[in-house]
Amino acid sequence: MTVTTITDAELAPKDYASDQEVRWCAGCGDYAILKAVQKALAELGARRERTVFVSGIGCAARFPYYLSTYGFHTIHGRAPTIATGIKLANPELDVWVITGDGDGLSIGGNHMLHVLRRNVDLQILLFNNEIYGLTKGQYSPTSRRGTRSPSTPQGSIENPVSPCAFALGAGGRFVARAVDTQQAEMVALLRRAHAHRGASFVEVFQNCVVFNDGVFDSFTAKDVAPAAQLHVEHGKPLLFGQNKERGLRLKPGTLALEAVPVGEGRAPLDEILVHDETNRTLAQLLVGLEPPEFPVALGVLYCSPANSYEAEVYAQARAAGLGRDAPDLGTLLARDGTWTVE
Amino acid sequence: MTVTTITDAELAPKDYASDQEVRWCAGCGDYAILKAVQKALAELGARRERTVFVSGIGCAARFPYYLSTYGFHTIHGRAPTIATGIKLANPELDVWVITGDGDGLSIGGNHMLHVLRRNVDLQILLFNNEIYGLTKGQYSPTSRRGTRSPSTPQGSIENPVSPCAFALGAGGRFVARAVDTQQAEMVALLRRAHAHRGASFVEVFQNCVVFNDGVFDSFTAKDVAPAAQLHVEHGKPLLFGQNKERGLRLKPGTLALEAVPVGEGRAPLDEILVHDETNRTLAQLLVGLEPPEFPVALGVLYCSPANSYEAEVYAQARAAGLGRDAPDLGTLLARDGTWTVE
Amino acid sequence: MATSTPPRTRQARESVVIRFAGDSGDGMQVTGSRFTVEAALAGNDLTTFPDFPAEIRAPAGTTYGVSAFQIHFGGVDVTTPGDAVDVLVAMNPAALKVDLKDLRLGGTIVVDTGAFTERNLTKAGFPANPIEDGSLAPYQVLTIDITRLTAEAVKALGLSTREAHRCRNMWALGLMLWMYGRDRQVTTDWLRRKFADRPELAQANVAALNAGHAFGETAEMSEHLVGYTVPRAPVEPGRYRAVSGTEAIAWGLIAGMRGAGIQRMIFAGYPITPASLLLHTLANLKSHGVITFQAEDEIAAIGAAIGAAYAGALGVTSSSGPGVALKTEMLGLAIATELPIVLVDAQRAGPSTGMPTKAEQSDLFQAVHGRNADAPLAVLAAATASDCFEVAIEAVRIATKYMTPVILLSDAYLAHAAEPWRLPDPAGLPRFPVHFRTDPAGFHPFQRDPVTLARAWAVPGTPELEHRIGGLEKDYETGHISYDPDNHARMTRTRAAKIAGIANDIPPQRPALGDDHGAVAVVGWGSTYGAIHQAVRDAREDGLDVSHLHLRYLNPFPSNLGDLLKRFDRVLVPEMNNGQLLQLLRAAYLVPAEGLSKVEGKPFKVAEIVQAIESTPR
Amino acid sequence: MATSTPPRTRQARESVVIRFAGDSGDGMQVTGSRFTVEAALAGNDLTTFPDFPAEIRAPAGTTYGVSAFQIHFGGVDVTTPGDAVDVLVAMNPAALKVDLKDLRLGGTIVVDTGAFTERNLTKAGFPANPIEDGSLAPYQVLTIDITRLTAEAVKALGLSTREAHRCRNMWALGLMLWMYGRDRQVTTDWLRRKFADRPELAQANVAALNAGHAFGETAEMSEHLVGYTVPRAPVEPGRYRAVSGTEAIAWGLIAGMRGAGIQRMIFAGYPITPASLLLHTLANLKSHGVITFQAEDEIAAIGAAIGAAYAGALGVTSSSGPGVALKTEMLGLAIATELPIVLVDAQRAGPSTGMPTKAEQSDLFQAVHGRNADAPLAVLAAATASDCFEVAIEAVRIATKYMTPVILLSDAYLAHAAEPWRLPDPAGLPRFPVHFRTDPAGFHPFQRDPVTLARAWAVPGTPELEHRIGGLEKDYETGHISYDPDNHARMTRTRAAKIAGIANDIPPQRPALGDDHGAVAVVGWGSTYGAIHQAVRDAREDGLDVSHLHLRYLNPFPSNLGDLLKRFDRVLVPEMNNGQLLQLLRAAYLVPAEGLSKVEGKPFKVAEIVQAIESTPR
Ligand SMILES: Cc1ncc(C[n+]2csc(CCOP(=O)(O)OP(=O)(O)O)c2C)c(N)n1
Ligand SMILES: Cc1ncc(C[n+]2csc(CCOP(=O)(O)OP(=O)(O)O)c2C)c(N)n1
Ligand code: SF4
Ligand code: SF4
Ligand SMILES: [Mg+2]
Ligand SMILES: [Mg+2]
Repeated sequence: MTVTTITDAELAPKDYASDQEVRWCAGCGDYAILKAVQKALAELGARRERTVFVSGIGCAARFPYYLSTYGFHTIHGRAPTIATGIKLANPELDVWVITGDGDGLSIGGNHMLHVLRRNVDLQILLFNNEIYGLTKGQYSPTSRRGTRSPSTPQGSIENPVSPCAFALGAGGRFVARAVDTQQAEMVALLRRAHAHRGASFVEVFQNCVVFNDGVFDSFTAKDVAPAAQLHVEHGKPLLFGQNKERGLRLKPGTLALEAVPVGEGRAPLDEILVHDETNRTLAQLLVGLEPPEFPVALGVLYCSPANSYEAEVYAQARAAGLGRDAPDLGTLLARDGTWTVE
Repeated sequence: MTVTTITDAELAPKDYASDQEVRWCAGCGDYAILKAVQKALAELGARRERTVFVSGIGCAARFPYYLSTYGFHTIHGRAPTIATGIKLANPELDVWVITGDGDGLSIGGNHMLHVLRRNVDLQILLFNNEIYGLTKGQYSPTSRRGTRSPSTPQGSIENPVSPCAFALGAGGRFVARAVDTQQAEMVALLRRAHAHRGASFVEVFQNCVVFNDGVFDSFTAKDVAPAAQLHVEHGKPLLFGQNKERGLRLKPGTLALEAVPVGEGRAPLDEILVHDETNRTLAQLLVGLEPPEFPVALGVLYCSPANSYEAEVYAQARAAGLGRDAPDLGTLLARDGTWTVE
Repeated sequence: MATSTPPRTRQARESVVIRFAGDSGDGMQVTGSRFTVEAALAGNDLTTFPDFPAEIRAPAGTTYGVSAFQIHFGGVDVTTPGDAVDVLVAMNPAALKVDLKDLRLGGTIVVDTGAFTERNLTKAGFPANPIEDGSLAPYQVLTIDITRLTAEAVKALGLSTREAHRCRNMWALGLMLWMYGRDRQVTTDWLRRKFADRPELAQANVAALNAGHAFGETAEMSEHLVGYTVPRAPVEPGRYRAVSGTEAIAWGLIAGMRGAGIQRMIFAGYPITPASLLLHTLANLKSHGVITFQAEDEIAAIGAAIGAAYAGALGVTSSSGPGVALKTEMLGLAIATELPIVLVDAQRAGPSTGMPTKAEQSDLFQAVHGRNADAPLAVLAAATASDCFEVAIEAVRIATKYMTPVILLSDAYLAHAAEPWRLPDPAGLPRFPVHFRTDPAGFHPFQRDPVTLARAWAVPGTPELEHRIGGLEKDYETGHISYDPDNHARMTRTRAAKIAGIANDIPPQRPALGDDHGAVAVVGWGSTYGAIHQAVRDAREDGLDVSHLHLRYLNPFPSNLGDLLKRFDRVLVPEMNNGQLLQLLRAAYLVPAEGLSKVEGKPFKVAEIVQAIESTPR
Repeated sequence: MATSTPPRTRQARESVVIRFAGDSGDGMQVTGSRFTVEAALAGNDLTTFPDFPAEIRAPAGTTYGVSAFQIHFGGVDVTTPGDAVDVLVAMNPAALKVDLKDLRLGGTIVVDTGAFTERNLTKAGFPANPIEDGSLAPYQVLTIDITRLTAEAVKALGLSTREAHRCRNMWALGLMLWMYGRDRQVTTDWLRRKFADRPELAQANVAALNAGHAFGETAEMSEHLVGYTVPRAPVEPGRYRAVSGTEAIAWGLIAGMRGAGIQRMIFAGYPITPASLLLHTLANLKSHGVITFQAEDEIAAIGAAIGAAYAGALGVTSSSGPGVALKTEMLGLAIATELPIVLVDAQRAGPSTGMPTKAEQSDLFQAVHGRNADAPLAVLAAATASDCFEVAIEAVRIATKYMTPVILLSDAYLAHAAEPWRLPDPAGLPRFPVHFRTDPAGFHPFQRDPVTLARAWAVPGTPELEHRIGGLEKDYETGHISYDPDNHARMTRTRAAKIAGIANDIPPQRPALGDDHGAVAVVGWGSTYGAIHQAVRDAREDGLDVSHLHLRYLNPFPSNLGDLLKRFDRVLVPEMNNGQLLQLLRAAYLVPAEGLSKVEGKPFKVAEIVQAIESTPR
């Protein structure tokens, strides 16, 4: 077998596009995410032949078809399981999982729990549009109470699950959030997710123009965005607002946050919490913040690296002899005692 | 149909025992839990005909056979789904779910997430023995790293999931913990779980004498118990130790707890955190405490009631006409327009 | 073209097939549905066939974004949406590209020339404009700038260009209503109701409708623009409505619940194409005793249905291929615990995700055989949209009478296809009241009715019947867990005998058409009914000795089926799969049946079946 | 009893069936396994059948806590664990209660009278002591106070009463080894190794073993205590070992991986009885290139296997009934994406949870038909423990050569049963190297080998072969998503043809015994091999014209099978299910085969099959 080594170093974002026509609805947030991912791949110098995108089923899950890397469009909710198998077979591959709020948290919630807990080295992007797009608009487990949909004509009465709260509860070690249209932020975030060894969980707020248009307007609309978005950065105070004029501090004597004006005659800067992305409790507080009282926290909310699952699997297997000259089959068959009939 | 109303008011714990021989291994922690549940039922004056125990598969899941109530031993991991169907069909029934760490958090993790999120009015008891008992001792998702088992002869390399952390991340509104052998505490806890409208999640540390004997000794063994167990009570300071001589406080300037000696010349009592079972962040901190640095938190860690799922379902359905004289079938068939051929 | 003609006389047609085709955004489904209603009101028999694109909202102008609606209506018994299209209304080049192949030679094409722009032609992949390059010569082409004419018709109302553009479909509808002499009143009223909030839109749509109609009435266009008459069909007198298979199943389940005297239906589903429609339909019927539950997945959905059945409600779940596959383990539990649930399988093309919007009949093996261990249950299939109603009632009857899960097979075609339906008299619907066990004397949960072999339905809440059930084998005599070898054999045989015994409680198989013996039996099941029926009718008219047998009961088969089949020289089994009923019939009766398999994700054409009937046996 | 007898001469026996039965805690499995080794070393052919209680550790002394181990050994070709037991060693009353029914009339019972206490008798449900009340009159009863004799034998070693008690099984083993003139040396060595950390336990066990042996040698007990000789079996010369089906599958998979030239096996499983054993076995074989993964459920397990296959490893998963049911949807994905995985199904009694520890062959329908849509795959079954090795290799060969999932059917009996196995020469094992695609020229993922119709295996990491696959239907010519009707038909037929074509690549069916034509063909599959074989042998010895056909290939069938079956007047199909192969054969070949079904969760007896062969056709 002759393998030509191809250097992808010079690839541009467009080189990560496949030859397939993109078939989301015009205006769908998925387009912006696709662009951001292509840009991130280019910036990472990702080698196409070593990169695999694995998805479940849904509008989001069409993603792999539009990339020039390897891609596997699997079945509903199960992408993490297949991605795990890929990493176990070949830990050298760079594997991304693309999922939706239904795919990843309704039918696929259990696999999400376990892939996070095991810390398989994957980048998991969950496109949260708070709706089932592909099946034409039923509410999803992240839909807000009151969501009217074909299956909830009188409005949903369920408590939505918070993807990031769930990921933290599941033991996720990299939990982050982005908005579909904020390309620069998303690219930076994807690079961090990629750098993280282990499972990186990224929730992307994605607008479904057809079935849930504007559902994130309360914090993504241009006019409210500065006041309604908190872009966290490790080691920096948790400030937000047009001029970073507001901040978060611990409500004295409690374990709850409050949003306060910062500056002269207001809360002093040193009362404002400094983001510590290794603090799980802080992350738990941040993921719970919601407008109008609070801004929505975006960026890397939690990051606390540890060995990846497959690294540990292989370390243990190697210790047990894997990779050394495999023992002769005859030896295997003969162990535990044989006898000879003449 | 003539229904004789039976008053169960006078039933004793033994009246909740079925005629079936109990078939756990001698010394299994499940026996103690069974006793505690029977006692709790008696104290609650539970009516046998209105009480249903639903379980999945596992040693734990044999539970329903040993009670004189209605019981449904379903399939592995799916008890919450069947329990949900029962409550939807008849919200009047008092439904308990019995599950194990494998049943409830390995194969059944997704249903656990959703039943908690929806807040179906169930008492969910998860017997955590950190092992698969019924299938003869494989490690489970709650097994500690290093656990040697038939499927991990060199020791498990997975990060265990914390049942209570998971339940909180899933949006559970009643999260509590008990030890199999502490009958009085467990009975009290079960009564609280029962009183809670919505899904109550109770993790019971249960000793599997055959496959994982003594795995909880670090905090349940007689000699260490007082120092290694923190029995929380709403409104009371978080004290532990033989003479309540130690307590938990917030490490100044951080979002982390520390265990400190309390009293004269030590931390003053008013620095010790007071348990507030409605504070999710506190609960998240408590569930993460582990010996030897910390005691294990037991009791009602979190309780924040809201409407149960089925209550909302029926309220909405009634608003839409359910329960009023059902419209005539002819009207239904004729809606949206008909025509007549003479 | 512009010569003046005398008031034209209409030509007569027995039946006509029209296909409305355009972009997903062009409103073709509404257009087709409105035409359907007007044709039905005029007394025609009819069948419709909507064909959606797989994408949610594909880019405008692309071939894969084409949405079509076909209606076959006439003065005769209409059983299929029609093999070939008589009139193709193509609202853009992509629609012409995709749908032309189904137009019969000499058929009529109505094109909106306003949509045949350079850009749209390119998107559709036409190297040259087909209207101009002579490639449409085999057809009668009516080139009309519907875009412009619509814009003119609504100009006065001050709509945006986009809003005005969206009235094109009503213009086209108006023209077609004129062409077949159908009324516009009901549609006009409907538009007024629909756009009650935006009267200017209502007015614009009505104006476009009227303009299209007037165009037909007055245009001096060409000899191709001809009006037709289509007579009333000889249908039974009565009150009618249009019904899709999905609606009919929803109502049939409710009628079944009432027939069984059960108070509540718990319908638990997880969205999946094309099964979701049933969830949507039932979600609006709470006042009829229905609680719908959108579960986290298909396993949870059937779990909830089983839990509901255990608690004494009618437990129903529904899905399609991959989702039904996920329910496999739970079906085993329902079989072991002998609880009555109904699973509606709206079949689609596979394997795996396959072609989700396309119809197939390929879940039969899965329904009959697809479980671990010996795990029999009852399987029924609906033949037509209106048959769905009766079959749903029957599914509830069998489930509750025999304490068994029942799989009701429908498909992507039936789910959407609509036809006129004579409303049944509610008072005449079947009654089969269930008897919940209440008597504690000698009770155990696996006590059986000596005739049906059904176990007792003892519901939590009933005093003194407290008991435990589960998936472990149970003792025949006590209902307790049992590992006894003989008991397991007995229980296995009893479960099989219970299902087999249903054969004594269903009507013997009768031909749907033709004699109960002869040269050829064409044996079908499910939505192929119409095509087979018409094919057998045609063949019989050609003098062939052929009968149509259509199976509603696929497990167990009717008790006389083997004998019946043996009375034919040849048994032909057309199926939209690779030969599944074929195998079951061969296994059951050792008849050398031949298959006719079509796996293209779309219904049989009548001609395909006629040809197979006429061809010599292979 | 206590009269002095001369040195007794041994009687000769062709073959013997011993069952060791006692409480779960009594070490019966170890006892039986040690006897097995000694018998094998003495040159006997043999088959064993362990029978565990369903409970993990049932209360001591209960009937449901009885654990048994049966061994059939002899100087002849031994194919089954034996219809009837010759010697029952009953370590307590419960064991006697449960196992007596399988003892042949006149058979020998060895009871430990020390365990026949009031308490134990009550627990076992004996109203009176059966040793004393005459109810054992039809048998030869050896009443020995093994408890006391063991205690005496180990007294010197200072063990606790409990520890001493636990040596009883070695005492019983010693006696049985004496009875059949078998050696103790290997067992003595084994005990020394096993208890290396606790030499006093090693010594005690050896002392008990020797004491039991000496008791036989010297006891002047009764005429029932007789020694026997059992000759060597006429087995092929070679190097042998004992092997269980589980071990053989594990090694066969590894041999298959090597035969295919694949570096790595990813075995993903989720514990379930009796499939877990394979996970346990492979977890210890990392040095042979195996990575085991205990997934969160069965769906995740097969998902990981599919992912592994996609990435170029050998993907294997295993489960039993309910777990296999859960894999249904994923199997469809593997079929649609045409990826090579092996699914080992260790069948158990169902439906649903059923009787988890008991064997059944009832997942055949599920394996062949149990998926949504037309979704063919290859199905193989192993006949004996040693056959498991070859079938596992063959499963890997077919999976990788045809790019298809393969289901390998085993069962709860095969998983545990052990038999002697002549070690194959590793150099002579099949080689069938896979060719991973590397050439980008003209590549697309659904390009097929013109002969096998297998698509190319193109693995991530290979430059310039980047491509996308998935569960949606793909274009035959390009591999892109396609909703084209004709393409779907073509792909459906191609998938079917690919699997059907395997029939040309497997050996034609040959009789396992008897001629290829005649009066009766007994057609079996799976673990019924031994019983059918012996039954056919017996019937042939009785002069009947009967042959044994045993199918390894259940989908597709060997290409000559239909012709072969038609050369017999009668086709009898014994199965441990309600007649599943029977239906498949009838459907495929229209042969009026008859079923012989046994669904008791335990293997056929030879006599049951002989009787069916001899009975007139129904
Ligand atoms: C087993 C199975 N169940 C259901 C479906 C139908 N289905 C396809 S996508 C989807 C939900 C999609 O929602 P989400 O994951 O949020 O993705 P989105 O379309 O919103 O991007 C469902 C229910 C399926 N394909 N397979
Ligand atoms: C679908 C399915 N998969 C696997 C099994 C096998 N199984 C039975 S119980 C069990 C795990 C039990 O562990 P846990 O829930 O912790 O209960 P425990 O026995 O420890 O009480 C497993 C894997 C099964 N019965 N069904
Ligand atoms: S339905 Fe929504 S999520 Fe799907 S492609 Fe359209 S806009 Fe995007
Ligand atoms: S195996 Fe463990 S959990 Fe199961 S019954 Fe025995 S001691 Fe209890
Ligand atoms: Mg979504
Ligand atoms: Mg456990």
